[in-house]
Amino acid sequence: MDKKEAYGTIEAILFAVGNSVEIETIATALDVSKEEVLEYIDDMQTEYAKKNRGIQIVRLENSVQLRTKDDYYDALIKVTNVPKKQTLSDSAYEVLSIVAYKQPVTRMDVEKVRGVNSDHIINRLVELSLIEEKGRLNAPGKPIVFGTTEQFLRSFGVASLEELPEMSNDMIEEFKVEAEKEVEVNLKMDV
Amino acid sequence: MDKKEAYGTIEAILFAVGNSVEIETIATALDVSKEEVLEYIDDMQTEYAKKNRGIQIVRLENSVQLRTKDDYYDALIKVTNVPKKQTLSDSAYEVLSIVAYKQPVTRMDVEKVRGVNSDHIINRLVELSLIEEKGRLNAPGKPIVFGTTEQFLRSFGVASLEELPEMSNDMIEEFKVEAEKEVEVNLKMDV
Amino acid sequence: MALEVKLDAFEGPLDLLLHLIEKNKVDIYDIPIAEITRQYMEYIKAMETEDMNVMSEFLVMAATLLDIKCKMLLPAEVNEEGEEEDPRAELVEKLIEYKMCKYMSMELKDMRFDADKHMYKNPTIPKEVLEYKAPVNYDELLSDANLEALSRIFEEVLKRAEDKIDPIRSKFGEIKKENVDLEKKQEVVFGYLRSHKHCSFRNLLSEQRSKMDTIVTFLILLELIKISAVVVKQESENDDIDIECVNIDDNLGMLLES
Repeated sequence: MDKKEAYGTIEAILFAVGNSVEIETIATALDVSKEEVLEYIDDMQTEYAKKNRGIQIVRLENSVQLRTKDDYYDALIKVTNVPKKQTLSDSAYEVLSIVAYKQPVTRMDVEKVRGVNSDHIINRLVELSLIEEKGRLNAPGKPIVFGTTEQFLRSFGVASLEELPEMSNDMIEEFKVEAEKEVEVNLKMDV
Repeated sequence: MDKKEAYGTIEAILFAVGNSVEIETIATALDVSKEEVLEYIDDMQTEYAKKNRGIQIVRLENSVQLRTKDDYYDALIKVTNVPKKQTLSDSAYEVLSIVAYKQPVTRMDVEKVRGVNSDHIINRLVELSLIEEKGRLNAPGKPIVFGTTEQFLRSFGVASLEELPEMSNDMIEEFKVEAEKEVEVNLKMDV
Repeated sequence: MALEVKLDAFEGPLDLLLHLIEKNKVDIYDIPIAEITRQYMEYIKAMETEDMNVMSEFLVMAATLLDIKCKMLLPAEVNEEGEEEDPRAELVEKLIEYKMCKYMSMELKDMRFDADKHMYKNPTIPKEVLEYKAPVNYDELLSDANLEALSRIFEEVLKRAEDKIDPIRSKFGEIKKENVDLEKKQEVVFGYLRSHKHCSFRNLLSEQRSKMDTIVTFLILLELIKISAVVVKQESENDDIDIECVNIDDNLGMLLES
């Protein structure tokens, strides 16, 4: 198979499937190595970046998927029914960030950080496919552990968990100072 | 809007909608005339015809739609039809052996021997061309009778059904003794 | 004070703690728990509702603070490495973690806004591809089978079939359950007639489920006609039957006894 045919095949597959497709699946279908597929996809991404293309390839962990470029969002909303945006409450964002950064986490872990029972929010996030069960912890009661989903990556526009924003050291230091001060203030004895 | 941007927008729209989109809708979204849209689509069709593209624009009356090029169907089949390792279950072997030894048999015959409804397995064996319909029994309801196929002979490497191993004499003897014992028990009960 | 404020800003006890602490950050160096309690009560009053969730959250927070205060009063605990444990360390740790979580959740929120501008496509797999059926690989399918195995399986199946027959019970005749309980049915029909006095046969039947039910109901009606408990009228063939009850109570007792 020559390169151009490979591009065409990958485009055909990604278009028809619509959902994300694993690199490995594509490699099997093309009968080439995974490295070659990744190389092709790199080439294609460069090609898609041109102005006359309306779509792009997005990487999601070990899969790839086609999606529209955000430049065309305004034109698109004139034509298609934009899927209703699921709004999340601030507490849902809190739970989501705990799951994203500390996964795999149990319900208990989330509760410990937030100080309140968060089962309801966790269930809601599972319903929205933003988090999912990732097995059980080998601990008393065999609690379920949760992690983020591919939908999470899509919704937040990152290719992998590594791309999630990191806390800078300065930030952490600042929080530490703040927290210590606050605790200090509270512990002055004068009940 | 320059031409290239128009191409990109049209591609994004057709991609996101998936189904056919009316030329007029596109014209409205792009704020250009229908004639211009048709011109753009002509240009795009030429571009899509190249080998490195996996999709094509098809014209349907007053609409256009993006489709997978049929050249790539084979690759797509490899992605969507992940071949599962096919093996026969133990119960399928049971049904197959009953059909082989007692053919022609009805669904009812198989069920009587096995004690459970085996329709599903029978259908699966027919699908796999290991057994087939051999006509109907001249009995109430005219039930279909099944027998083994040529494929069955080929797969088991025999030229004809006569080559099926006979039941061992020991086995037959054993059944006989058992049956006699049971009859005896029954006779005693009758007295 | 609006209820929404409570939902967003005062979500959990740590949140509440943070909020109250931040309010006092500027000039008050030492805050007694009593003062926090007072402020909290004010807050509750301002809300004009006693929300059990908020109140219990406060109790958790207050208990945590008291716990730490107690630990401060007692001689310092020593951990395995022989270091003095600072009772505040745990709370500091938790606060940092919570602050980070808050911060990250804000970051996520921003990211989502941008990511929402992409659109994806539903699968449109061509019919030809969907309908494709892989050819059967018989070598793989029957890899572990041969004729001897097949005949062995057949013998096992037969043997099992023999074993399944219970030599004694298999000779017993079948006892079938009677589907309609006549006495119960009578009572149901009588009950209906008593409460309706005048009714149509079809309405009476609408309460019956099976064919058997319908037949038994009809037989009961015939019996009632016989003992003159009801009078029936039918205008023409296939018409509804009009049932009128005549001194039904006296007669029914008789019928039930018989």
